Amino acid sequence: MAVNERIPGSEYLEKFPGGEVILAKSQDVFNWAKGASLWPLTFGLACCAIEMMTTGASHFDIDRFGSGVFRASPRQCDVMIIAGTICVKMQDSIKRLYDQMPEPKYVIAMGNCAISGGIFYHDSYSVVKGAEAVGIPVDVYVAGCPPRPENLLNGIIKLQEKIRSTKARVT
Amino acid sequence: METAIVSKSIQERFPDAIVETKPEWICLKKEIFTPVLQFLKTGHLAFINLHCITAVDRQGSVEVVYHLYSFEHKWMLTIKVILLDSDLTIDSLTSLWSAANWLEREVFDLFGVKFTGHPDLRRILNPDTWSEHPLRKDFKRDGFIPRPVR
Amino acid sequence: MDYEELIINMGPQHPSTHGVLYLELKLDGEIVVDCRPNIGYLHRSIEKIAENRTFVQFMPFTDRLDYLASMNNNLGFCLTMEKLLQIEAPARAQYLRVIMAELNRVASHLFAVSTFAQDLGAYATPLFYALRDREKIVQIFDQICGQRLTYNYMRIGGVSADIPVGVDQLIRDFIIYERQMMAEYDDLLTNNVIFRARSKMIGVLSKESAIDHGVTGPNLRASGFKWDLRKDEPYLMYDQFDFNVPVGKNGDSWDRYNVRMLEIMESLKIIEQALNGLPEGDPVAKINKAYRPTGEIYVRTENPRGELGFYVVGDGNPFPYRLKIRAPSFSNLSVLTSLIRGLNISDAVCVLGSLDVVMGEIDR
Amino acid sequence: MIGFVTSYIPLLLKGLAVLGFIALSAMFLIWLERKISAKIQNRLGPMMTGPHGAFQSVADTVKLLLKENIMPTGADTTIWWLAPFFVTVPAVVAFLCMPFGSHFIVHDLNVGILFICSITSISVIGVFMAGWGSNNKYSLLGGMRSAAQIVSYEVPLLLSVLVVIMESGTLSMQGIVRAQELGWFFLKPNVFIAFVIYLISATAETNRVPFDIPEAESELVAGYHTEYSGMKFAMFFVAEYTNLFIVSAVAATLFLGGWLGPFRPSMFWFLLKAYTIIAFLMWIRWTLPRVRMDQMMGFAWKFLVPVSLVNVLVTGWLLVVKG
Repeated sequence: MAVNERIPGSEYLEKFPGGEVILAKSQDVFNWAKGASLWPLTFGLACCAIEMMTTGASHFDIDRFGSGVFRASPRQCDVMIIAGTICVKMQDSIKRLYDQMPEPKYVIAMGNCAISGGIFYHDSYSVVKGAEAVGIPVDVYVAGCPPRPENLLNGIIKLQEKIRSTKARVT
Repeated sequence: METAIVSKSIQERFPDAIVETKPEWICLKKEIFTPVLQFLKTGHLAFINLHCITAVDRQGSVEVVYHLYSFEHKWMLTIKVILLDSDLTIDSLTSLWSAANWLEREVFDLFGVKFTGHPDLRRILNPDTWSEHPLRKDFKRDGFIPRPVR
Repeated sequence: MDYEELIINMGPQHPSTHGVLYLELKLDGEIVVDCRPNIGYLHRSIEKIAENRTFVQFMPFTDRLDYLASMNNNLGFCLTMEKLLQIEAPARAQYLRVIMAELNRVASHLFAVSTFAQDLGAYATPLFYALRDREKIVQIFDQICGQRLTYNYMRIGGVSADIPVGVDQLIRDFIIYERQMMAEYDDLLTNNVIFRARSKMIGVLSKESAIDHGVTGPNLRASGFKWDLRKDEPYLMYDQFDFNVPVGKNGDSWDRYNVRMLEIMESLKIIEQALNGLPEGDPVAKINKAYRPTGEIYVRTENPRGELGFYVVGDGNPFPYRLKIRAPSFSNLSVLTSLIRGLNISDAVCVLGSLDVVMGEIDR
Repeated sequence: MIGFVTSYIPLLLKGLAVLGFIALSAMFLIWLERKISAKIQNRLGPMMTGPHGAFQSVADTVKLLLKENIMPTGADTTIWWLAPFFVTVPAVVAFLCMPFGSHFIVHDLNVGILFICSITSISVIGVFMAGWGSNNKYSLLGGMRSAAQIVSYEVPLLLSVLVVIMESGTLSMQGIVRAQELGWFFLKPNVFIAFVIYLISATAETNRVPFDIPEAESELVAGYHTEYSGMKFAMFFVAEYTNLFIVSAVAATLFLGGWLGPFRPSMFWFLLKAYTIIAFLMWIRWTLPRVRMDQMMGFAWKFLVPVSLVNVLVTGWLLVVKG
């Protein structure tokens, strides 16, 4: 799963009294930081890309949630918003982009096409039926064709809550 | 400006070029196809704009359809050529209009019609590794889910 | 001293390729020696789907072709089918169609102009100004047909719903508002020295080469050829409105930008006249599900990006036997290679931005 | 021996204070940039992290710390690994002789302004190393572009600084500030021209629009730092904003009279002037489009350099005539 991480050096934790408490506090700060600054990858495929840009624009302003910094290079991004139809010719580029992103990375599947192929599910020979079919673990699904900008903002909030509630596996 | 006038002027120059003339379109023979279009473009009819090339799979033969437009006479002409499934080749029009380059590549990609003389005939929309031609009526491919018709 | 060119992939995911377009650029230093555009990364096989959908069911797919001008796509498909089936839409519906199509043209040009400015490096500010104005149009459409981008508003023989009360006043306010806002773009972009320096005489497209490549729409008019379907082959009732067709002088990127800006002002004029002349009556289409046309037809309409053509072949079944969509951006993009040979990368990006292509209708 | 060691303690403490200031100012500038760009585009900017997004930069930095560090295959490891340090360290060391206030200066070298200009031009090596090391065509192009740009804008920058040195007669920063007690330098016409030239070449030095060609968003994806992720990218980010502060602080000191101000806390005036120049540069960043490579070079060599040379000549003649 894309979200759980293993904390390096967490095996020494039990030796310190109250280790659990210290970790919990620092984990909250890390999760808050990861959630508060989700830098999306500029990755528009089709009609949903226009709604993603409108979300980034002044009226809906995704920057209020700290994720207004649209980085073009996958190296500096945290969340990949797959906005649009995934086609056969495009799928391995998407997979390569996902692999190029540094680790705590999340994926938002925006629009019905990214979730399940949408209205191009039947009779289409060149559409991949959703992001899962490409082999990318998706964290938040934003339904709609195209989803309204408020819906995408809600998706970002859901992702932030999901990050905040993740318990790092202390194993 | 009627199709009849166009077919009459073609008839004068190329007597046996026309297979059939309909009010909407003219069907030409495949053999002497390029000289007729050369005349249409450079002649007094001035069809200088190749608007669109497409094809229709008639299960046994493929109809390649050309839409030419003349700005002077403000008239859209439709020209058809019937190709039997046995030899799906026709000579390319890239020498006359550069617009034909991409349009012919698309027809090749979706129908398998080979355009002789095309500078760079490869698939334009589908991945190059494919062998099937999707818009043929007998198109089968795994992962292609037809809609259950009620 | 032999040297080997640097091949750079402006790949499917690139901030300035307006969607998923993959340009293989062969560079000599910064100069583009050769460019091979690869398309098909958004090929959704709409024409194959069309062969298994009835004519009424196909309407939502036309929205997703040129997703910045869905109303114009709807209009194109409606006119094609009405001509094939010899149906006449009521007068009020025709007026509403003109208003919607022109409003969507304004929205699409605003988007095109500002992404062009973004490609020249004015990061985000002109884009957000244009999106702020476009937001007002999108909200008007939202009230009329409940959708922000893919409207599915027009039906064969009319429109799906009448205009709600008070929305025409909203449109009039928008026209007044937009005329003031256009002055803002002039000093932000049109008269900006750097903007002119970056786009004047870059990617000059001659009239002959444009016609030869099948380029249509604002890109053709920018090259000095006065050709607009709404004026030269009037459909709907465009001949009753008076508006002029802006034409560029030397066909460079700046002219393509300027023609779009002037066209926005013309469209506002058309909307105003159409609103004033809106007749009474019931515009809603009487949908007869069992349309079974025979024969074939090819109809073209003037989209914001060029001439959109629908070629429909019916053989008596409820599904079309063949439905070909002639996309304006497809031919507009084919001229890119000849334009950017010899320019450096920044100008190649500028020319691509000025051609204003949408991948949805190129790849269909 | 002890004397030798203890004499370094105050310097060490001042250094730490300046380091703290740099870290805080870089974070504040990142937040300020997002807020100013939001204001220009009439939107809100970061709001959710603290009042008006106050802790947004803290969240960004902590997140960048937690990111995975990816080394691209085939990258020239040592060069790639060293590049961020070559960019950040000169930016930090340049604060050695920055006159924050009448007594707030780490060490007032008598070659202050020469030291700052030479140190900040080392960062171009770091940018070029990043471009070459990341084994990525876009970074290579970005690196080469930045080398050409900074070299061609170094000349007008130094010539405009030369004018101020001729006016004040000393290289030491405090000396320059004290020489402006009679009247700020930029009131003089010839020094005002130098001020304008300085601002233009300063935007080019710090790779900001309209000269942000090395990291051109729309052409080279992300320019020379395409391949950097996590903390290395954060170092580039911090170095960029620290350079911005240095350039504005030097402009404030040389042309706007540094910490000179009507009432006592001299540091307040210095920061006020520096931040007004920063706000001006940010305002330019979010309105103007980008200049093309050859236009930028042509503008530097064909216009800025001749004008600044003539300016130096005129200043020299004025000084000789006026005595």
